[in-house]
Amino acid sequence: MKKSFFTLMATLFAVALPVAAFAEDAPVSEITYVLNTFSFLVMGILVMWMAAGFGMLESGLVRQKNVATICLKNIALFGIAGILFYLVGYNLMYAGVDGGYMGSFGLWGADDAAATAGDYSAGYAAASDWFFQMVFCGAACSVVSGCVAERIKLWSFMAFCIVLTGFIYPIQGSWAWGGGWLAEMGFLDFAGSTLVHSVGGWAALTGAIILGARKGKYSKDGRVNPMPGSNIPLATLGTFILWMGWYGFNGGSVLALGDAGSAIAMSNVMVNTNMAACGGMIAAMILVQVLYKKVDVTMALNGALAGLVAITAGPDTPSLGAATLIGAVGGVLAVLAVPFFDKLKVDDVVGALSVHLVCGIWGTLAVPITNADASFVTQLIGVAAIGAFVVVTSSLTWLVLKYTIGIRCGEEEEYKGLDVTEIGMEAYPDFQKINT
Amino acid sequence: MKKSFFTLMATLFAVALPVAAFAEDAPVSEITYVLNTFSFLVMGILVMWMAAGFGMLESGLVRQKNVATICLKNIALFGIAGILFYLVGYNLMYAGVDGGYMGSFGLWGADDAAATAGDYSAGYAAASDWFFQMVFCGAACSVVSGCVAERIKLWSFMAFCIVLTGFIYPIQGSWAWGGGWLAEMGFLDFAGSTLVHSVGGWAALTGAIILGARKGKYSKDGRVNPMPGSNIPLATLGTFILWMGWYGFNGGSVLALGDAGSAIAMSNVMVNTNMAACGGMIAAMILVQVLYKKVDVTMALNGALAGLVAITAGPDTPSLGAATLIGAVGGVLAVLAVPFFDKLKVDDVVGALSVHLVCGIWGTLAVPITNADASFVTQLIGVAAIGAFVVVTSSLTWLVLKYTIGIRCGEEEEYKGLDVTEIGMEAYPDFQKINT
Amino acid sequence: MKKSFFTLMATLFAVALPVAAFAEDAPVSEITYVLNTFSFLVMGILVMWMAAGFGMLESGLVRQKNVATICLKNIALFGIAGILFYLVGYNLMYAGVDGGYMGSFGLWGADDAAATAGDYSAGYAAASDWFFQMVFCGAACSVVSGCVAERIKLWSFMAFCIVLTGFIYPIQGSWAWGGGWLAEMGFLDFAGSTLVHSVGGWAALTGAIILGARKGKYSKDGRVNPMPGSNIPLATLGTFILWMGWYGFNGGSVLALGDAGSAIAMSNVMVNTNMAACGGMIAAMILVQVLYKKVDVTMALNGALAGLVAITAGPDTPSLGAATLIGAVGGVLAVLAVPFFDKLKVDDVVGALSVHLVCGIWGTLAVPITNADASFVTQLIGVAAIGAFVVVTSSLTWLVLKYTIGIRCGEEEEYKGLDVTEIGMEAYPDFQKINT
Amino acid sequence: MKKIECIIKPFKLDDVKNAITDLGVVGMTISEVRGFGRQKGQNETYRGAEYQVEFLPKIKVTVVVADDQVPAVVGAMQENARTGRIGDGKIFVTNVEQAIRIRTGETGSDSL
Amino acid sequence: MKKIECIIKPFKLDDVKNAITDLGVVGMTISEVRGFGRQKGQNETYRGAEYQVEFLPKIKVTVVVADDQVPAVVGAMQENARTGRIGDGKIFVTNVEQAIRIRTGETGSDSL
Amino acid sequence: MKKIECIIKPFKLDDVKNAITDLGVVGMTISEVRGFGRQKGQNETYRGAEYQVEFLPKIKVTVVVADDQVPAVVGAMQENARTGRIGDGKIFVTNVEQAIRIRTGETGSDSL
Ligand SMILES: Nc1ncnc2c1ncn2[C@@H]1O[C@H](COP(=O)(O)OP(=O)(O)O)[C@@H](O)[C@H]1O
Ligand SMILES: Nc1ncnc2c1ncn2[C@@H]1O[C@H](COP(=O)(O)OP(=O)(O)O)[C@@H](O)[C@H]1O
Ligand SMILES: Nc1ncnc2c1ncn2[C@@H]1O[C@H](COP(=O)(O)OP(=O)(O)O)[C@@H](O)[C@H]1O
Repeated sequence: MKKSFFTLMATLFAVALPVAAFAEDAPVSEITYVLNTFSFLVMGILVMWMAAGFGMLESGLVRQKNVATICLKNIALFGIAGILFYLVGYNLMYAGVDGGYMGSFGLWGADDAAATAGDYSAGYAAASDWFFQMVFCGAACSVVSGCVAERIKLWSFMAFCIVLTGFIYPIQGSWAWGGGWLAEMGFLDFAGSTLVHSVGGWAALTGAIILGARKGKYSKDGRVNPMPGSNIPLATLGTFILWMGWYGFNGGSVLALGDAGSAIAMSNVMVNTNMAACGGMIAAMILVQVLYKKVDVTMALNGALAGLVAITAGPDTPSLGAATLIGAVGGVLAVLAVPFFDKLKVDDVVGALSVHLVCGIWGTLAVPITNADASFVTQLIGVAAIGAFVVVTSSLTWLVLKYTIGIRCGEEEEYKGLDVTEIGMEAYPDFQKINT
Repeated sequence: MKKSFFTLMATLFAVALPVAAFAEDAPVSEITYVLNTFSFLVMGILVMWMAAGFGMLESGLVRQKNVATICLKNIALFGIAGILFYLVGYNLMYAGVDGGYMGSFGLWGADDAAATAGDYSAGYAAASDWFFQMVFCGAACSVVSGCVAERIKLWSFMAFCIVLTGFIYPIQGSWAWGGGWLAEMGFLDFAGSTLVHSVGGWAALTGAIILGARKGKYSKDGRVNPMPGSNIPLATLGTFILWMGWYGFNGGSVLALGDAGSAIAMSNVMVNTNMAACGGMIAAMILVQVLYKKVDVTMALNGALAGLVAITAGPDTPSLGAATLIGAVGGVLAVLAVPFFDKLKVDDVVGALSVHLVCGIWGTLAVPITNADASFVTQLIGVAAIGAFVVVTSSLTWLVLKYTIGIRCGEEEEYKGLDVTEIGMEAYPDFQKINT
Repeated sequence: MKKSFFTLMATLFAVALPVAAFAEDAPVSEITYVLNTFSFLVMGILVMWMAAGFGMLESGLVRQKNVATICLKNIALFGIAGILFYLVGYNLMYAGVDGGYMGSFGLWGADDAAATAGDYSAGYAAASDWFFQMVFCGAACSVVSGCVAERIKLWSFMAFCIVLTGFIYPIQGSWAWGGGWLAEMGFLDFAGSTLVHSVGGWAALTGAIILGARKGKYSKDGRVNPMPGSNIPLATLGTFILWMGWYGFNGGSVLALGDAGSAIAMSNVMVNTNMAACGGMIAAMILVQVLYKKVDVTMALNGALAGLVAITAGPDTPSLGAATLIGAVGGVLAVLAVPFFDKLKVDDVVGALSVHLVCGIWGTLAVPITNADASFVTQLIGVAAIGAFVVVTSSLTWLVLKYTIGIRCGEEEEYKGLDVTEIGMEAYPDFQKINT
Repeated sequence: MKKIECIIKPFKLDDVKNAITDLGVVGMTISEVRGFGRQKGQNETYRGAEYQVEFLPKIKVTVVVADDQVPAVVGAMQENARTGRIGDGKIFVTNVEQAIRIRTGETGSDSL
Repeated sequence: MKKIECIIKPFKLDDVKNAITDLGVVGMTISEVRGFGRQKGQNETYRGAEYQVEFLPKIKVTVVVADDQVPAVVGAMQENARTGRIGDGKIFVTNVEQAIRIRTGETGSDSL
Repeated sequence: MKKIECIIKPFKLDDVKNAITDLGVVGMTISEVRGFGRQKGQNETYRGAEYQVEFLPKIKVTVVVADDQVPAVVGAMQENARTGRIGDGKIFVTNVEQAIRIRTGETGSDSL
């Protein structure tokens, strides 16, 4: 029992009206099979594109001396996600979970024998589903890279990605989308406010704490020293890419397209996704104008992403107005969370915690507001259980790495920048730069 | 009566051959409904992506000291378009226009009751249509930001966007696509050379005139002082994005995919869109080589966009050759219009007027050349009526803003750049820059 | 007989199981026709997007003084490809090849009469097929621009593009995809490892040799002087774009979507495409770490692309594991080929030869490993024949250009950079640069 | 000969350049520098944290002239770089022992 | 007055700036330079080819002070720019004949 | 000791650097400057409007040497920076009163 089943059910209840042409036990037609498959592929491509969005956002928000390294990390982690999800992840998340705590080990391989024999009840080509699930796994990993940027060693980060994409992400994912215990409790997370975004956020949080802040970020007297991002248009492009990709992230999570009900659901989901981004961005802009008298572009960008994360747990049920508000609350939370984490001296380079962790939690808890099938308590249990699991497992991973190969670059490396010291190149070698 | 109906009719006439499987009154099948919906969503995503294209194009064509601000404006206006189109725009454009001058006021909400009950005659999920129309509204607004860049106050610009996306755009849009008086006259504008591009262009023109030119752009002796754009690869990327998004802009404006006729129409539309871009770019390149002895990249980019704008009013009827020529004329017009506007001392930072206004008009007037159903006089009436309406309403809006909150930054702000003075950050803080 | 037929057959054999709902002679339904068409359009848009990917990759890998020029070349060549493929290319490649060596001359025009009359046996709208084939032609041309960058004259390059896209590419393309002699021999190249990538590679190789290396690249004592690319995030973005576009490149080359078999094939193809990119990138990263002690980002990016090129000849038959390995071998080959070409003093600015030529050959020869229908000897014949044809024709073209309008910029032009000397502008005028 | 180094606000460059070329100075060299002084940078906020830019962008104009031209050039610079607000900059004069035009090998005032 | 030019490792700028402002120096001008000397750049590899960056990023701090302040300022610079490793940089002192504050026209030490 | 400042065309840097290191000079500092002089920039067109770049990119090589090395270094610079075309640049020599190596505290010629 996969994500598809549960989410489909959620969708059906959400639509809340009898869908004439659709009955759970009706045979799936070839055309439905084709459309479902095509939807997975097209939407999956959009989600893959988000990896580029994270890459550009983070490239824009780190200082120039760490840009090449963050580029490398972002594309490399997507490669790792693909390989690990094939080697272990998919089956660990989806194979034989049956209400339990994890699936089974084993390489994934496509089995389309039934469909090629004319039985389309699987609903979609196996590989299209694998593809769609894999890109989500990559997204969780992308959240981490920005938060721990500018001080983590390349290969230690890669090692963490292996554990996250191969084990941490799929195991917790099996609880809800894999049909595990959380699914049986009725926990609802449409496209992953918790399963993807807060998972990335918790992993990033533990990493940021265990690594410590960048040298010079916090003065002894408690002052926060800004380290402005080096390329605002790239950060903006990254946000546009993420916004675009999110239509696929949430829209594709309808997990079907082969009937009118799914098409309607997908349309509503996409529109709500858009409204939440609008709400988050505009709310963030207004709030920073009021608080700081100027509109910090990076906060506006974070606001849009905060809205997107917030709506992700339940983009199927709200009206447009409700979706805008859910996003707006997300935008406000993100703006407030940035100085909050700074106060705790948790150094989050790109605002990943404020966006993905805080708003991931908010979005999941907000589902019951517009979805009668969701229970606040169950949502809370899901958030807490997954949070606890990820905090424990990723702390362990970070600590093992710390005491074996080491995770943090030396002080001089950090000062000179990881680009020169870790990977031996500059991101913009032909330009004169101001040493910061 | 929505855009869909009229354009669909246009498409049908255009194809000019009996489409066997399609009859206007035949019941719409579920699969047609799903495909139409999916087409709206996928093509709408491509159009949304154009917002990023405008953002990158403009980021590349302004000076570095105004880059962060233009980034912010471009993403913020897309948020405003979403919210305003929900609050007022959609219904003002499409609800009960009935041959008149505007729709009605009211929040938009999806009504898919008929489809969920098995009656697919609506043709597509309501939200998919809303989404597709909303992104067009955003595009009109994007045209303005580049033209008035480098001197307009952030919040005044935002205020103008509210008026444009909530009122000016939808009201004039109702005249043709909403089934208003222009539609009844037979005015044809397939995907918005006039309704989107020239609307943005007129609004930008009035803005540029009322704001005045950037300080130093025109010397007292009549000399034009170039202020070169700061990042040509970003401008190129923006153009590629726009070119890509335009397949959705025009292709999606077939407004259907559920039958062979629509699929054929969409294919022809996309191919013609591509040819017009090719024609516009190559013509512009040759012309600048001849005129100025070197190929100015920004003119080649403008040429491609000019071709795209030019074909947008009627991409369904020309042959590939005709489409190439329509685009090529657009490219030539854009190249010639740039110094023309400079002669008038209308300071258009990115060439928005040359591309969107001039070629929007050209494209609309060119429809009768390949479309027997279009009348030159009617096209002219449409262009003039919409032009007059937008000029008057947007001038009024700019003037009200000017005499209330003010629209133009101070001289020193302008010299130092809006990034530092308006939003308090730099786009590229780590790079040494040449003060210009 | 077009690419579609042969590839479709390959797909069918590949799936290797009876596809119940599909029989070659069964009448094509309208819905199948629509889906095939839509697949061509959506996948074609993704392939078009690769032109932007090449543009950004190359903009990032040349020095800043040549960035504006490479931007111009990349977008201009796509315009040329469109026009030439309309004027001559398509028909030369697909019209009446009949087992021979080329098609016929003549403008292309859509003929959808049968479909509009209700006979859908063509399988898809004519223009959708034209669009999909055209964007492939553009891709072959993009390969060349990066290799010969930083020293070639703009208009000479444009002239070469005309010959390549109008004649060289389509003629050799007719041999396999156009149903020519190679197709009859059973040569298999699913999406163009040879027909697109190695063709671009051979054309680039001859160009690089005839042009000679950039001044200063190779010292008299045999030392190689690196000329680092100016913008690593742009190069990374370009690679992400290419990776994304490649799903369309290979996925769309299934050439059908209207039945379950095609949908399954497309899913498998996309997943394998992804795995090969992962394999190529990770293998390249590990190898450069071992060889040079640091991970060169540009090599990781090349590795991903190498994997993608390698899988392109046969993404339909391997398992995920095999695809990963095919890609990994590609990544290794690319890393080793870079110093190899340098040893030969063939100056390839962006690694186009290592990626597209070397891995294009590798990928084509690797098809028989997982595809029982392919013969190693036939594959070799295809690679050699096409290689010989392209080497001869493009050498001739380069030489004619050399002795007429000249192909290489003067020494001082090269030193100052083509941006200032050839097109009279700077890519980043507001930034202080280090003269290199 | 004397070297006159003049640190100015960037937007005054055009005025200064025109003023001294009007005096017959045919060459000068400029560079981007950052200045620290009485003039304070704006207080900025980035992601909720306040900070101040201490080093402000300035342009240094360096011109070597014959001794007798010094008063005129210094005067022209001072007049044309002046806004009257803090941060207008400084002019420093130092002695140059030798000057050579690379192209011709001319030395002394002839080389300027 | 003397002009003190001090070429330092970029990350020492803050220390140097603080040390000399503590001595009562209220103004200075800095610029980005590249230094060549005993300190060698790292060997790098780009796309398989080795190379060495010969010119390393340095910061030049220029401060003009009254004659009597020279020893203190030079001392503070040396102390605070020092890491003890090759490449720490140099301090050069030259004579300044005249200094003018553009804003007020003050000259000599008053103008600093 | 003398400070030799040499403003050259950027692509001559390698030649100049090699020539003076061949003379035993072990250190130098370079910076990017923009020069205004007899050499005129190209006429350019941007979006249909003509303009001229007046300030051209140059490199300033600064090297402090003992007095006796001045003629050799100046000669090497002039020879190696020369193309014979307008804009080749200038060499200026000024007196340095004191030089200190930050790392060791050495002064005078020893510190260079
Ligand atoms: N002692 C000094 N040595 C070198 N440069 C100085 C000195 N004092 C000031 N400057 C330069 O002059 C600029 C202007 O000085 P500042 O004190 O801000 O204003 P003002 O000249 O109006 O008193 C500074 O930014 C710095 O570049
Ligand atoms: N003779 C010189 N003239 C000008 N600058 C010099 C000279 N020698 C060294 N420098 C500058 O001082 C910096 C440090 O010199 P270096 O020889 O590397 O180390 P150290 O000062 O520790 O001996 C160089 O990078 C260069 O900028
Ligand atoms: N009086 C001067 N003071 C400072 N720099 C100068 C002076 N004259 C020329 N320069 C510098 O020398 C460079 C070359 O001068 P220019 O007059 O163009 O050619 P040439 O040296 O061949 O006569 C200029 O670009 C400028 O940087």
